[in-house]
Amino acid sequence: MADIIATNETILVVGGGISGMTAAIEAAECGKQVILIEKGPSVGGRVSQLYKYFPKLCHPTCGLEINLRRLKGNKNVRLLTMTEVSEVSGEAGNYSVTLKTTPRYVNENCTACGACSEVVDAEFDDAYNYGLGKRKGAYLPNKMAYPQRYVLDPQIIGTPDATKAKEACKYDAIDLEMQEESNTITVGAIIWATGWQPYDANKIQPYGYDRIANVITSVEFERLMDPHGPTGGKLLRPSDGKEAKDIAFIQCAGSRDRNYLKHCSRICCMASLKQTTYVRERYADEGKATVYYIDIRAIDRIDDFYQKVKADENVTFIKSKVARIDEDKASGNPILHGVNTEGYHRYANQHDLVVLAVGMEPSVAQDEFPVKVTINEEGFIEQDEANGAIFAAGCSADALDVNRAVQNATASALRAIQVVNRAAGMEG
Amino acid sequence: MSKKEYSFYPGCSSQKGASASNYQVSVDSMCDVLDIKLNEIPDWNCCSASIGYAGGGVLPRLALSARNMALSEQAHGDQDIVATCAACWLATRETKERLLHDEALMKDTNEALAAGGLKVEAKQNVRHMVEVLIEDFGYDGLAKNVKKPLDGIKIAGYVGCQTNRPFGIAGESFENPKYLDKLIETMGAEPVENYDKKVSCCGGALIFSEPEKSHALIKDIIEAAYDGGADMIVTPCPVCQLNVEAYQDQINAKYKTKFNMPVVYYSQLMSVAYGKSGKEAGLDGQVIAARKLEEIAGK
Amino acid sequence: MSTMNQAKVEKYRNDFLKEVTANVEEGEWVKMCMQCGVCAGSCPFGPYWEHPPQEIFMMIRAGKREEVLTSTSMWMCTSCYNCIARCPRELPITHIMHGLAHYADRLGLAPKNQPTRKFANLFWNNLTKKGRANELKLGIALYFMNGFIEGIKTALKMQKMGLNMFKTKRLSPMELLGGHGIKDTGGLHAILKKAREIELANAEKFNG
Amino acid sequence: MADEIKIGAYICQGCGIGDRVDTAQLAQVAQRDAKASIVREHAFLCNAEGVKMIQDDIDNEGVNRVAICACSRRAKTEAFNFEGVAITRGNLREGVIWIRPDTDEARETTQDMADDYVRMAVTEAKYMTPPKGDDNTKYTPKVLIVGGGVSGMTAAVEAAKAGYQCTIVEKSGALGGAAAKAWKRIPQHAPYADPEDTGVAELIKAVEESDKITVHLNSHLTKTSGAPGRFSADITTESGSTTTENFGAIVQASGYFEYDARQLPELGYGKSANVVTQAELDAMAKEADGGPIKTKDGKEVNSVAFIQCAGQRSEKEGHLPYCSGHCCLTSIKQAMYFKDQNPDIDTNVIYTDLRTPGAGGEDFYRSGQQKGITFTKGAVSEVVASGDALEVKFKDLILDEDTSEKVDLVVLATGQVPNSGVDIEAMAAVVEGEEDGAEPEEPTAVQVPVESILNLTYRQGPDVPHLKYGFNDSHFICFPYETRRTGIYTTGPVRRPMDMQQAIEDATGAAMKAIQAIENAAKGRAAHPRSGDLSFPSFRREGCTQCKRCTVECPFGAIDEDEERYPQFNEERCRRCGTCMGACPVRVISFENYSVDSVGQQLKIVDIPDEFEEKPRILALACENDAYPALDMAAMNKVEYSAFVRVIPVRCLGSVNLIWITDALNSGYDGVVMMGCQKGENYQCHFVRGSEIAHVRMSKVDDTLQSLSLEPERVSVHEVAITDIERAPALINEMAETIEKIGMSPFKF
Repeated sequence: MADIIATNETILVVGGGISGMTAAIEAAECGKQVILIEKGPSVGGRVSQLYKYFPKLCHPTCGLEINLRRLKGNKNVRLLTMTEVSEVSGEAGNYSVTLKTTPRYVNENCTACGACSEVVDAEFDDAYNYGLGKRKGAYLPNKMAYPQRYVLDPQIIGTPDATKAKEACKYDAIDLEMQEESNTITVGAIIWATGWQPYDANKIQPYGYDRIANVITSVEFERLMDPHGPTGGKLLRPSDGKEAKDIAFIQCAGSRDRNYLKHCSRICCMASLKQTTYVRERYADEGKATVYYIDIRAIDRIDDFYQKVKADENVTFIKSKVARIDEDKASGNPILHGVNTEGYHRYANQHDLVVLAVGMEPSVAQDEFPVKVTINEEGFIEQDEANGAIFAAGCSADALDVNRAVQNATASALRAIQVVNRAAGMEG
Repeated sequence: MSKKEYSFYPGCSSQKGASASNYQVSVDSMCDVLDIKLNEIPDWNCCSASIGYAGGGVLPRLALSARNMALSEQAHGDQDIVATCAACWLATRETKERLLHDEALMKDTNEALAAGGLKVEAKQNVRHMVEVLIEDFGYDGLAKNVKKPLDGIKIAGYVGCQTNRPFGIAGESFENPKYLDKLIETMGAEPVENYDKKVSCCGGALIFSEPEKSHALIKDIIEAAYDGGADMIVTPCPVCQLNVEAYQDQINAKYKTKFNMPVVYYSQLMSVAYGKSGKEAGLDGQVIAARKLEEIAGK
Repeated sequence: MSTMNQAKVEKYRNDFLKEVTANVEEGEWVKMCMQCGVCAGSCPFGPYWEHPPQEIFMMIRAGKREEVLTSTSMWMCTSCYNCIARCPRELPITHIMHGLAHYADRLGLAPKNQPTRKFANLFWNNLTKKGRANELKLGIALYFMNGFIEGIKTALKMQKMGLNMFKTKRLSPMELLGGHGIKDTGGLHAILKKAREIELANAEKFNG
Repeated sequence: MADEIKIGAYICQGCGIGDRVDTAQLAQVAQRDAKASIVREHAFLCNAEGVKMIQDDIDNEGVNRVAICACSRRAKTEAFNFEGVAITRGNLREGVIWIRPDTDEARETTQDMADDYVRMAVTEAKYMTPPKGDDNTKYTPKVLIVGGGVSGMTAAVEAAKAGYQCTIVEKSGALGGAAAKAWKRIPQHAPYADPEDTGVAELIKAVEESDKITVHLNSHLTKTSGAPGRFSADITTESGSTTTENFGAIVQASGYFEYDARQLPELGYGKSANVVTQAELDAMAKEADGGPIKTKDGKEVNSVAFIQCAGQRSEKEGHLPYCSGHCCLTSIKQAMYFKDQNPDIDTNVIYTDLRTPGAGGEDFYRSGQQKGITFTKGAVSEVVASGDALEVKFKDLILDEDTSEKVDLVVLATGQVPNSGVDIEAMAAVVEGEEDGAEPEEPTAVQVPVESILNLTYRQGPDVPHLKYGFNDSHFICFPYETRRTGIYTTGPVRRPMDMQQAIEDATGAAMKAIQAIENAAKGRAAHPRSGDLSFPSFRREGCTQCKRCTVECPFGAIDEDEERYPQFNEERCRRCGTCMGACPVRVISFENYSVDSVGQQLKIVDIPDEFEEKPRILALACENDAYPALDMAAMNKVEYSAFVRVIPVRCLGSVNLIWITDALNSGYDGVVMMGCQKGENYQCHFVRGSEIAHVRMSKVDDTLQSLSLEPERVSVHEVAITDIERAPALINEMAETIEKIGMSPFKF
């Protein structure tokens, strides 16, 4: 990768989710030189794992398609996948950044024909589907993956599978000798857009995610509904593969809770409201949803979506933080215990499936951040002069929905442009 | 391994002729094997458990535990305080935490203690015996002393409340702590998987004032153990032990059940596995005889 | 109305939240509740609570002094600490319940015949007398806390259990004749007396 | 175009194409049928060697049209990215071999399919010209900002920091907007515990000190015309003097109106002076400046109730159906005004859902509780004056009882009403209604005196179209800055209810988009979603019948009318969707790289076997952003579909000209399937109404079918999503089955 060209007029964007892609593309479409790095093998991030967006119920892959086309067509952006920042030094307008690239074992000759995948035997949990399904040891991360290039799982390197994959490739695209690379580049500004991860539901012990098969997370639920998902879009519950028609949504699973994440993750209320519509879409009148909540946070003009869902007779709202879940051993149905605090009504409700609306945990590595920036208790990067020309974008900055994350990323692109324009003598 | 010494707070129920006296017998046997020396806090007093609140206010209650800590500091200040009773441990540890957390409270407490000529710093660790076993010996260390593995016994590990919440054992979750299961396994017995009522409440001290309500809880605890195929229940808490074991007759009478489930302490399991006799393991103190343990102990 | 109750009513007028904050153990946490109800759902004695903790907190804010302090609810606490473990706002709910119970009792508002109220007082008196709990005396006192006839009935019901305990040497008749106790009861009593004084003084000092 | 057209056709044999079809035959077809000048086969076209082969032909052989017959146009785009030539793609992999079974029976139809895609790719190349770009572009690095509140000032300061000139036009006599009237703001930094300085003074200072920012106070826009890169604006002062300036882009930060609380008499507003709105309370706090807040009659407030969602989140007439987003945090802030001054003041916030999102929100909520603010989940029914005090009657939703509270002061959390100017679509509907003789519909939304903000000279109306409830928000989740007026970006509460912190973020992003519009306009590049496209509509004036369909249907209002009432294209306003091309009944509008011919000739070159061969032909026109990728992904999943279909990607279903359908049917196609995206309120179409318009237009196809005596089932229009990887192929198969049922078209020659 000796051909990375970067100067103090270059903007480095860390993270290829929707925020990072947006920041990179918006800056590039202003004529700026951008290096976009992504830790994983393809861009798209969390939104590429969603079935639909709220409140429009449109598909995230639609916007992704547009962004990919913008990215593919723009020569100002250089995309480096499987790459992370290992070191940063310097100051605004002149940073020296060391990038670490892990081997993909597949080079740009790959045509995505899939021959390698066909011959490889080893299977691993599919991270794209949050482990709900398996993928081969040679794989395309997903159908929309860009770069559209296969990846060899490092776990098959040194096994006969790796050799088989190499032999199956007619295009000399598999390079088993690929090594980790390190490159140090100069950039003027850095946009940090490493996004978020779903809060680890295992930690929310009262809900038995680790013990009860039919307790799943909201992000997993998205995968179950998605035609690209492990069930081909069928709402089959884990315990017995039966269709789940009566579904409970538990809000603030990990959010607004001093035991877990103390912040409100903002997106979960709308996400669950959206998911209630999936249930109705699949099963019409047979589909039932119950939302257990503390406050429904359908903020600003999209409150009308909440009003619409609330008007649906098959969707029930219970103001309650569910106390605990246990399992009806015979049916596998989770039983939710708690109290509806609007008037004090105790319940022990059985549902086919429970969806935990898990919180948004920033992926900003608080202790390992490569350079000193201001990170708040919640783990988000604060806007601070002291951060120099390191600007957070999207969910590195706050718990944001897609719309606000993109807004924030667009703003961050301008902040970075201000710095590189100054470096370029365009002043300001 | 050299002898380990702790400042020991036995608590009221462990005294001779008290409800958990057999617990103390087994703890002594277990410590003997593990080469643990328990140095009793001189003139320790009751912690007031979790039921002293009506009569005592906050400060009088905390003062009780503070007095024990003060006495421990005087006698063996360089040792950790260890309690075998869940309520004793909880009250003492809670007092320590609150005193260290709140300067004003520390001042007030010392003012009160001064009336009895005492002074507390609350710097000693306050630990439950289970913590000592897990942290200072480790499962492997505990396994080394097993002479008679408890083969063929299936045991429901009933953790209960107060060794579990609000402090709990480090690294364990409130809802599904695994340490008791691991201890059972370490002694060669088989733990009941996913024991549903592992951390359910037995009614605690309210067994006395609200017996009916408590019996309903206990019934579920025993029933779940039977459902899991358990031969006996094991617990780290004297209140749990007493409540779950001693009221089975009454529960049977009320619910037409036929419960006859032995309830033992972890230390009894260990004593037997370590080759101690049934008497040394306090098995003669069982209201419901733990036959399978007795058999192994008798071999 | 007890004098103490009278004094408190006058001091705090309608501000029950403030009264609780000043006088009840961990009472300053009441305002932090966000009405999620996880405590209510977590309590093993939940169904027996007329008002679950979270509702009590709301009632305190709404100034329902009489209703709260005369309630049997907080006497239902088994000290299992589930509510504390699960509360998203880290409210020490168990302690607040104990604190409310204690305060209600001191004011003379707690229901006279609430069994846990009686037992808890018996327990305290039992343990403070000699510094250690005397299980037998406590047990007997317990049987008779609702009067002599009730006591005989309860004792009969509990007879087998008691016998079992005697048999296994886990209840000693020796306890009746003195039994266990600490040496320095004088010191202990002085400490407890002083602690009580400081506590009352603190409540008086509190302002806002 | 002076250049001679020279087409190079390149046929890839890789990824199994060479195994599955006879590429020599494809080469022959390219040369013989489609008249490619150079035809080459390659075993692995996308590798360095294959790419070099093509580049060599461009460099040495004068090839200026490249037809790549290999994989989908969505694959290997970086490899096949040649400068200065027109590139087309024949989709032999995802379009042919991956969707057909590898069997002997299928061999012939698979080959037919591949043959046609090669013909089509070469033909498309023939009718394409590499876009040269607009000659009339201008570089005007200057942003016009309408509104001098926090959003407007932020946009100006941020754009200026990047080196651009800015002009702020502010209606009132001072900068600062609504925020200037507030005492403090919701905290923007950890620990999010206390209200903080509004920062407005600092912002005004930054504006005033910048040598790049000009401010016009007491001014508004009386006329705005032009396009990105060359906007011209008349800035008129109150006294009537006008200056005209040129700008590259516009940021509209026209803010909001306070909801008129007089519409809430049940909450006592207007009846008691001690019922105030949040804005009024902030003014009172500013007046008190840290001292005791006093009622109008000078009494110190000892108790205050905040009523959330006053006139909001309600379907009642005159109420706002939405949540204004900031009011929960604002009430906490204001309750802190009281508590910080005197902790003994009772403050009760009565809410139904407390909304304090994000990292800071929950901290601020807890801080409020810590300070002793009481929060009550309740529904307020009435506020009545009772003696000196006010009585707030409400249902306590937790205690489940009707109750009331006496307070000195009531604060109503009323909402934001966008100051978004004229609702041009409602206006158009009224005009249309009048023309139809129908009664104009009663507007039900809250009415605010409507004056145009921008006074655009655009044919479609003077302001940016509203999205919902009067807000100018983007319709798109992924693209929050999309307005339907290129180069004009709305920001702040005019586009969505928001607080100050959000407005600052939003305005910074809007400034970014304005700068981008300036840079793109200067190079003649299209804005999102076809960013970078250098083509623009060309128009053959002599053929035009002045039907005005293009000017009406353009989703972006890019087309005006000239003095002679001919359409006047404003290239830099155009998004290159082709809706105008689809609309034009006389086919005088086209793009260099996308035209009536570039598609029309493709469908004509497809080989139509005669009736007896029993090989029907289906034309599928698929939206390039949703349906086409769905078909690609279906192919990746090896979903089979009919070999009789020929799929042509279109920019938007709105660009589909009826002539293509007529031509297809006339030339013997047996069926036509059109796949656009979702229409209706939650439309998916990134060109807004393309799919909608296509559905309307195609409802008129029936006439054509009737005149040809063809069954109506032969043409179908569908809404297809990008996730329809099963359904999109199924729709094609459905048409194949239909044809099997109703028989072949009689129009085979």
